[in-house]
Amino acid sequence: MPELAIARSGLPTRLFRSLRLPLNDRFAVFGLLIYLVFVVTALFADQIAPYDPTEILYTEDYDLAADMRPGQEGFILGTTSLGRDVFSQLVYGTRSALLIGVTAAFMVALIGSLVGLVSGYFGGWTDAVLMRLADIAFGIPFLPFVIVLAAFLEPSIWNVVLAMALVLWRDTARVIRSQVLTLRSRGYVDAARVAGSSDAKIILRHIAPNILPLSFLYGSIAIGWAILTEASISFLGFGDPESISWGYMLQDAFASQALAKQAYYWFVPPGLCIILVVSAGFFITRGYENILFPKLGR
Amino acid sequence: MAHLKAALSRTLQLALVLWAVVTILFLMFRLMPGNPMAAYIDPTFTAEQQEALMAQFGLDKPLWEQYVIYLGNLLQGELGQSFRYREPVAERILALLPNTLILTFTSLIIAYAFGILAGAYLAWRRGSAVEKVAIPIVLTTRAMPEFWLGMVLLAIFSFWLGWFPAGGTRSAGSDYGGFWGLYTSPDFLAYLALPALTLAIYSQGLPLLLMRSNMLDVMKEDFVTMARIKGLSTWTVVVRHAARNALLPVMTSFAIAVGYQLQGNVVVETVFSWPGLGRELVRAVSASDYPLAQGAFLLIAVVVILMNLIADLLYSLLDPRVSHA
Amino acid sequence: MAGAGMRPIDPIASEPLVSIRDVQLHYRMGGIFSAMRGRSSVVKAVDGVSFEIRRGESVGLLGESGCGKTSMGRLLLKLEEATGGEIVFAGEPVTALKRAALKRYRARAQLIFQNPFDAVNPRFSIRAALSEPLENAGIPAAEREGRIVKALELVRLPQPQQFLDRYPHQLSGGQLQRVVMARALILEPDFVVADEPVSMLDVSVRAGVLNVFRDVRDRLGLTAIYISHDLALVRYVCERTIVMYLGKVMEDGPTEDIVREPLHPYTQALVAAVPVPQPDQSHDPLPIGRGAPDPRNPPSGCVFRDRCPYAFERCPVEVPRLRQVGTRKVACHLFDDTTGKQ
Amino acid sequence: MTEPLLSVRNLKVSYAVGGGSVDAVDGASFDVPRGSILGLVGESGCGKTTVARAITRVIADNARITGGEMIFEGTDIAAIPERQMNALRWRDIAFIPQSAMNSLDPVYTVESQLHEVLRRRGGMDRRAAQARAEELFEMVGIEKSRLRDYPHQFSGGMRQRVAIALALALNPKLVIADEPVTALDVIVQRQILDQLRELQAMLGISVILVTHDISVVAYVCDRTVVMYAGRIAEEGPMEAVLTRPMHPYTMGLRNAFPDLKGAASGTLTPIEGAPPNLASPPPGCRFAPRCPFALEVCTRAQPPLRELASGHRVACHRADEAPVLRELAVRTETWLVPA
Repeated sequence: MPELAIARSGLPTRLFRSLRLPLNDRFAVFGLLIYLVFVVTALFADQIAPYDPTEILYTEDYDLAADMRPGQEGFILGTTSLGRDVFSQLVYGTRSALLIGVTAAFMVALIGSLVGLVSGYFGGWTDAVLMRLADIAFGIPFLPFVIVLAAFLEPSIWNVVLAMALVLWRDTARVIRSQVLTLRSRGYVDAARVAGSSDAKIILRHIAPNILPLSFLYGSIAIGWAILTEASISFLGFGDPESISWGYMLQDAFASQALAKQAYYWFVPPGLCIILVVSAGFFITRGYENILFPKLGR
Repeated sequence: MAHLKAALSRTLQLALVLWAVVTILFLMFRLMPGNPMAAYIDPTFTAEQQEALMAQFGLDKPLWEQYVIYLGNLLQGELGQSFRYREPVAERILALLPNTLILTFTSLIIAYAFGILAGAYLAWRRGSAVEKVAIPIVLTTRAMPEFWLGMVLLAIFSFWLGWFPAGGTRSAGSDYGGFWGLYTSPDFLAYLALPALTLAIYSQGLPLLLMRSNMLDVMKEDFVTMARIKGLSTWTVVVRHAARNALLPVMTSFAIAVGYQLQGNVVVETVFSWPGLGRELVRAVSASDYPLAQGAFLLIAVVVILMNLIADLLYSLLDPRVSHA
Repeated sequence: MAGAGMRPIDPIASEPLVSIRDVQLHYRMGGIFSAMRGRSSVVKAVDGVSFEIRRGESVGLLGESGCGKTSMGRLLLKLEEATGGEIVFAGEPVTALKRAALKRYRARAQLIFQNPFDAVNPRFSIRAALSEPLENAGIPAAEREGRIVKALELVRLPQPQQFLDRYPHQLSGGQLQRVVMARALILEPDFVVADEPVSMLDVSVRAGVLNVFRDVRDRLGLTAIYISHDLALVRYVCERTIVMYLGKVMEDGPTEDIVREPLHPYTQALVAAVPVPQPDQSHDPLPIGRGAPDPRNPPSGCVFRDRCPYAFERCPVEVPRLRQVGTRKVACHLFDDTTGKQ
Repeated sequence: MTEPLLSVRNLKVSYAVGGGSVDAVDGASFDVPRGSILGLVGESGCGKTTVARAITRVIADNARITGGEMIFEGTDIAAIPERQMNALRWRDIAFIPQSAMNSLDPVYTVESQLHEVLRRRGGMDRRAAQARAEELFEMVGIEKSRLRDYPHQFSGGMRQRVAIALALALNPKLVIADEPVTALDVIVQRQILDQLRELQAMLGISVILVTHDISVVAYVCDRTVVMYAGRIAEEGPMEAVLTRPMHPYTMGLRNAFPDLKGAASGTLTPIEGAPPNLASPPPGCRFAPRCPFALEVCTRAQPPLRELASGHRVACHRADEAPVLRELAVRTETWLVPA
């Protein structure tokens, strides 16, 4: 019998593998590709966008370049009523969308996973207190909360992120907790205790690796939520005036009578971008679910 | 008896949650940087006039005293005076509540009726071409910002085709005479159509996906296999056994969806100038009208919490494993 | 004291290694909040169990599902905290063990799990799974591989080297259960609790695992508790049997005596009900009434009385105490001195 | 001997797994005589449950009956259209599942589930159905006041009785019981087996009892079929198969099984190795890799099922030497190293 020598791979590789990306699901791969495109766009926004998104542009005749139709005067997607380049705004919007989406999702997944882990593993009073906190978070109307917080604190994307993290951890925490409860009742966790392993070791070695994909799953759902929320907040006028986001573009379009003017190019592109990013997240999520909960799939 | 106790304990728990939310709300509105009245204090006011105004709204007292007064007032249903309208907050928001509830329930009932049927159908036709096309579409509708969907529908059906009015709840000068007269008039329904459709399109995904995945789970249960071995008709197997069991969590999700929808209404009401709670909240926050914003927020929170409770109770009522423990 | 004195045992060895005194494990159903309002729905998984195990003894813990046998095993390993009573191991109260002392105890007392596929983390190679106890016991990395191979040889896994880098799903149930056994034995414990170690395995491989268990126990002089619902298996492994029902001990004595002449009405029913793989069997009616044990709502007095064909006035009023009857102990009013024997 | 109620001939069932397919049942042939209990015994994965389900033709989504005949009262029910088969289900062939907990619909009362079968499949009206439901409960020994209870309100043993009542509702000719007592404690197990035997004798029906436990077979069955790795190893009268086994696998199984009535010092002997992976079964006899008596021919050719005594059939190349092999098989040394 030949020796089975499996090389021990490095930590990053193992971490990547433990995320168990759903690479055999066509939709999930499609989602990952969309993400890739948007990430590249965000990284190279300076190179891709022809103009500064906030710059007020003029035509060669020194007229204000407002209300340009797509293609007119070389503006790919036209200009806004203030004379800003729609395409450039769209490109830079990718940046704030991803920034908000990823940071908010990271915080939500992190807080939720930690709370769920501690709550589920230690149980008792810790669990009771943490779960009552989750109940309270469930009692807070999410969007109004974010609006109020964003309006009272300085309107910045970070306050939007903070407001989301303060509320949205609840869903992740509940799911992770119940997963931890299941894991905790697994024989190998008892086996580790009987083998003399400490709580910390058990959590790190036996429990955390098993909930990591679930955290990632909830993270990827939260990306979508965060982007949608930011869009809503900006649309209502509580967004960060400093940064150009897709929500801001939609607000600008709405306020500039885009509907009456039939200026589809003002609100269709940013809307489609939001849908693409968010649904890409959903597709990845679904791929994950098929791996984590194979019973749902065929 | 045990159920009554369980229901009572759940109610108690949620009362605790309500108190916590009320307190968070208080702190949020009182601990904000700056003078809450800043927007309403005319720079020409003298110091005395400013203080008198502060006293009028009870803002001159120490924080804890304000808290006690606030709680006391809440218990009496007293939500204070709106800065902007100079009228009781409670009256104003209660007048807006029916508009919001009508929009919410109309859209959700449509969404659930469609979602449950379509979800059950897709589960039954699992693996078919219909399913392969439908699921990504449903996921996409969940990925749309509601207000954007509203804008698109407005652009098409109102501005382009001119089939529906662009915003508000009634045509100028129309009078319907009484509550029911208003809510059943064709004019009102025309105004309701687009916002309700927007919310329904956005909301149908949840019951649809939930119903579908529950059905897929239930159809793998032994009792469904047994129903087939019993030689029961496909209709009986799918509807009486699979769908009936899959429906349980979907029904309870309805109550929770009402809570979510109320939050989502904030943007859609703004797009369609629908005079409801959400739009009022946005306007109050923009105008720094704290008592009004606080009242609207509180009312939404109460409905959300109440709906969470109803979801719980509904579940224990509908599931014999709980109701006949 | 006939039974206990039958075997010639030297005084040091006859001192009990494990003493269980009036141990209880009561679960409160419902959350903390319902308990705060005085709503008590208590399940008595283990309710006042007492017995002693001498060094080198093998005791079978026998009973139906819900009788508390598995909870008893978990209490012994401190996987569960007793809500009352005391467990003493080698003179030290297990119930009070903390940190370092608990770690030392974990090296001396071990558990063999019921479901091998659940007991080994599917993400761990066999090497990693067996390293865990060694790591915790502070065995230097260089020595571990040797110990692992030795332990696998002990449980008769042929060519142990070939298994080290495999994962649980690549092993058969029988092989994996041997790995689980090896993990329990790797630190050379004194005391092993085996919780239905073959109930998940197919009949044809069961015998192999049982034989290894018997063999290793004898070779290492282990003290063992074998938990099972199957009297035939207990008989194969243990010289003494403790019969439990709804959290209580019903009968405790030499296995052969129990098999040949069960005293407690419950044990009688149990022995009569065990099917045997022989064609010519009596189809006599079972000496038991209808009714099913409900751990949440046990009858008053003797917990078995609702199914007992011999129950009389005393049974609902008084909980029978475990008393010595010949070679064994029985908890039944039929054997009260005042009533006389049957 | 009269014509059997059911004759299964060369039944094949395969599962689609991954890209390929696995033959879970590979040519099973056996008879179910009228008015008797047939024990279908084997270890996990041997195909016994698949055979049982194949007879109802309600099988897993990824499974397919790929060959063979099932002659039920002169009709090949493997070949009839689904509509005709569906008419037969429950009226002629009923089923008792392993776990009655999961096989009763949790949201309906037991009464409503009895009514469903009696009215929708039996064509009874409300009143007749109610009378029959009460009669059935009496038959299985449950008070009729419990008809209005939900499944979760019954104990495990009671639920199994409900499952029996359901199976008998339409007076079927054949009842297939798939591990009906596996999840139960010994005492309840014995009670249910007694009940099953009693009702079977009273109604004169045929029962196929699927089990992994030869002591259950010994307790209630008249005939037995031993399966191994998707094939029939041995088939015959229960007494003959258990006391004079002709297949080495059956012999090994006997050795590995503890016997409470046997000698105290008996030794159990395992069969070394594990059943083959059915995705790539060994050529020839599937038991050969674990068989201490295997010859060269066993690894090459599949042994046919041969009738060696009246009604006793074996699939083993060395079946003629069975008496000698039996002598050897009781010795532990024989099984230590597989040939």
